[in-house]
Amino acid sequence: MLDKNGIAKRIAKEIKDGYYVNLGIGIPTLVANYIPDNINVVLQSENGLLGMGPFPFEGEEDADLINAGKQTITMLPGSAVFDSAMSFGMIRAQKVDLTILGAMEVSEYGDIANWKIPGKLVKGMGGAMDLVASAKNIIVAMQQVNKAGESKLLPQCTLPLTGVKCIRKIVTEMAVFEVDVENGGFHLVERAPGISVEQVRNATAGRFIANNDVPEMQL
Amino acid sequence: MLDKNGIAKRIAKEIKDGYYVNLGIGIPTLVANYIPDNINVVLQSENGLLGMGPFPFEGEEDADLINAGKQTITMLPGSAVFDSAMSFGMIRAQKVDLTILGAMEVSEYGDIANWKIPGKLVKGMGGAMDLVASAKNIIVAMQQVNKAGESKLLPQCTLPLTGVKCIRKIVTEMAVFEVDVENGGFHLVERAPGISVEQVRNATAGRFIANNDVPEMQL
Amino acid sequence: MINKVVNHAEEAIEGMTDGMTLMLGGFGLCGIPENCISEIVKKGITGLTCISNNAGVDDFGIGLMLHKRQVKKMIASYVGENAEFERQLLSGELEVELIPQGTLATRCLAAGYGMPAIFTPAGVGTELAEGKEVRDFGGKDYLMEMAFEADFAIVKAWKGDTAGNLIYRKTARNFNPVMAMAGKITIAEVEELVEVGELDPDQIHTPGVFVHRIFQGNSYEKRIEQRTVRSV
Amino acid sequence: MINKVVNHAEEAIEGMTDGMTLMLGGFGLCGIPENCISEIVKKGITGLTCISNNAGVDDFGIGLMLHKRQVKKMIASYVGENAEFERQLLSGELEVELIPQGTLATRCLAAGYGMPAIFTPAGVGTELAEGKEVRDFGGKDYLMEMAFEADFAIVKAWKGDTAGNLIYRKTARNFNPVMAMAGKITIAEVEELVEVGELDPDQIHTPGVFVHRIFQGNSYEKRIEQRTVRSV
Repeated sequence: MLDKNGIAKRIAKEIKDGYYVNLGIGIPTLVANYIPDNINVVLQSENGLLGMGPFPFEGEEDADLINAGKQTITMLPGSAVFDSAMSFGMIRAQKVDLTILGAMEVSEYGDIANWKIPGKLVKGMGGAMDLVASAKNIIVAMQQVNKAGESKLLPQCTLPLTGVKCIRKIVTEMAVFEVDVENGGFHLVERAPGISVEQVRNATAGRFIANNDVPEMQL
Repeated sequence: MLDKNGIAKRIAKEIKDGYYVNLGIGIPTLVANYIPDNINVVLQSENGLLGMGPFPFEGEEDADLINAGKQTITMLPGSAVFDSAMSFGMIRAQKVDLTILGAMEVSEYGDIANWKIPGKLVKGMGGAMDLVASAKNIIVAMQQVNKAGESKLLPQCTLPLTGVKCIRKIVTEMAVFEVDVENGGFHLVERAPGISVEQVRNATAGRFIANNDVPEMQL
Repeated sequence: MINKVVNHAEEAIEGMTDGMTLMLGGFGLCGIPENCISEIVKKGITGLTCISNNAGVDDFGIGLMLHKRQVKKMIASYVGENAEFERQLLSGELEVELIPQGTLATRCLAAGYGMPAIFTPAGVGTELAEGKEVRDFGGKDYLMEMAFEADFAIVKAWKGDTAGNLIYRKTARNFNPVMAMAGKITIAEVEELVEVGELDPDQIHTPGVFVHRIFQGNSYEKRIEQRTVRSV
Repeated sequence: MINKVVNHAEEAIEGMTDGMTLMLGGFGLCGIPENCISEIVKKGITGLTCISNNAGVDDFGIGLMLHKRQVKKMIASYVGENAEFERQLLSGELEVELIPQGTLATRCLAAGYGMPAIFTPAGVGTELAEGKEVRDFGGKDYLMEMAFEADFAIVKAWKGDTAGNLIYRKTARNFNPVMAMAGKITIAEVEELVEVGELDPDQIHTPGVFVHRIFQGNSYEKRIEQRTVRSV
């Protein structure tokens, strides 16, 4: 069973040299800590920055320099600042190679719900609807089950949708899945260390697909 | 009868303090020479400049600084450079207060033709179609008759149109007209010095409207 | 050049009346027009529709206007971090329209560029698509979204000149340039107001033609919402 | 940062083949990618569709490609000043599509911003509207125009860094930024190529994410089409 950092570490392996990457809030933010030193990756922050660097040292915070999570950040050499229209322009035009974000639910057809719970106060979708509708390559980072112990990988989402047929890969504390958005199904491609196929199956409510021999993930 | 400079001089009187103005090629370019010193006007060049200044002095030409007529120009203090999308964005959004351009024909409903003569080589409309379709305030500067002596103020245009129902004012060597784009008609509002209403009427093929007492223009 | 300078926020918001629609630049508390917000609060203008990516926090930004119940409707992409906002929303005092961040930005851009509508894939297949035209281009569905209209757009820039040309600093740029283009009247407050000729024409983010009134603000707090640092 | 540097124009146009669609930046002869044009002429790639505001002059710019009959179709807003162009057009060797300058720019912007189509009033009621969807928004008619697609976009900037960030100089900016965003592969040739960190992040006109290949060009002629001066 992976912890949050384990999930982030596994996702980091999906990042290739030369990628522009957008990291959502939560576990996705942690992914930045595990990007290998030997590849060049540029982080996009949808409030208008390419080339996001680490948090500043104490005393070097700049109120004019924040990320999409409103945290103080730094810029790396070669950064570029732009306005919100251009930021989402490049997202819609698929100039960002990989988007990593969290989810409340994902359906076996790749639908995602991560912005609204009926009856609870809704804070808004921020840039999530633009990102999921636009990106060609999205990885969802999330827990396999919710706090009530119910699977978040469902035949269909019960919560209001953020986007449809857009999620093709999911990494949880138990497994890595590829989503078959055409025929519907969570295809188990890797197990977390010590986790059996049966355990994953039991924690997956939607259509579950697994070959005989599912490898354990390498971290 | 006005010469080209006279037409430009008369048009310059339409320019008010605080106007952003786009000047087309030909007579409209001459208008810049007659803008009074006591008003502040900014010239827009649709290739991407606000704050166009006069031609440079010999030896100070800059190949990177031209106007929409591809002439070398200068920039005044307070200028701003932008790309072609923003340039036509501000034109479409009617941020430019006044557009002055030439025409081959204008109809009594304010249609304009100024880009194409069938059978002759067509060079293109450049920015003219965007300007006439977008601007709220357009003045056409042109000769009352063509080289064959035929009126260019017509019941309807014979040449392919550049835009429809968009011209509300015309200044020629003989007169100033307001165009009634709803009911159709060239309303004579000023005569050039020494020109009679009858002379203007004879040089106007479209519906001609004149009050009893049409003043002579003040230059 | 045309001079756009007004003396202060009070003069800048002249003509702003109850029930108007305002655009306010900024992302979170970064790059928000602090001086104009203070003045609107002081003037007590009410019944406002505010288009802004966020709604401030309880005691800063648009939160100050919410606190005085000046906002009738909020159009934003994300409105967390604001207890008074929640209270008004739940009590029905406040109307809220949540729209995707990119849609928000692009609807501003559309207004500034004289385009009546745009197409975006954001929201297709969700409740956001209800009542909207969905259209297939090249096998992918898009929603048609309309350009915004705003009586006033209020933006914050770093530097500006008397002709209204603006330069923003770092990620305080965000929504400011697109909103600056979209107001019937656009107000810019700047940290430093300079004479024409002092800004490089190649480096202007917002050309002065879009700006109607400009003034040098004062006492900028520039509050940080999430102060995050790394260890040495 | 991701390094986008290639050694020269020859390497930059690798993969460009007969029949492709190219966007070429510039307005008249101002801000045109001289080095890439020379290389395309040298390579003799043919059957090209060129999207560019103008078609150069007889012996410069796209005129050089026309002279070698490499252009099958020209999409432009204005094509005067070119005798060879006229000859090929009249003889039927060359296909020409003339479109309004603002439509040209905005169709590039649409491609770069992932918007499949835009609405513009330009051309309403003219022969340009034939076969196009006309739509009323708020009592005014607009044409729906589609985003461009281009295999290569080739732009010229003043300065660029190894990450592909670009800064343009004066009105040599023109169509370059919008085309830079619109190519499946975007090539930037620059007068001065610098290391990352040398350009101010606030002053980048085209962020490097849009640029796939960049090189420092040489021997820029920067020809002036209409040399106009005032008397002392």
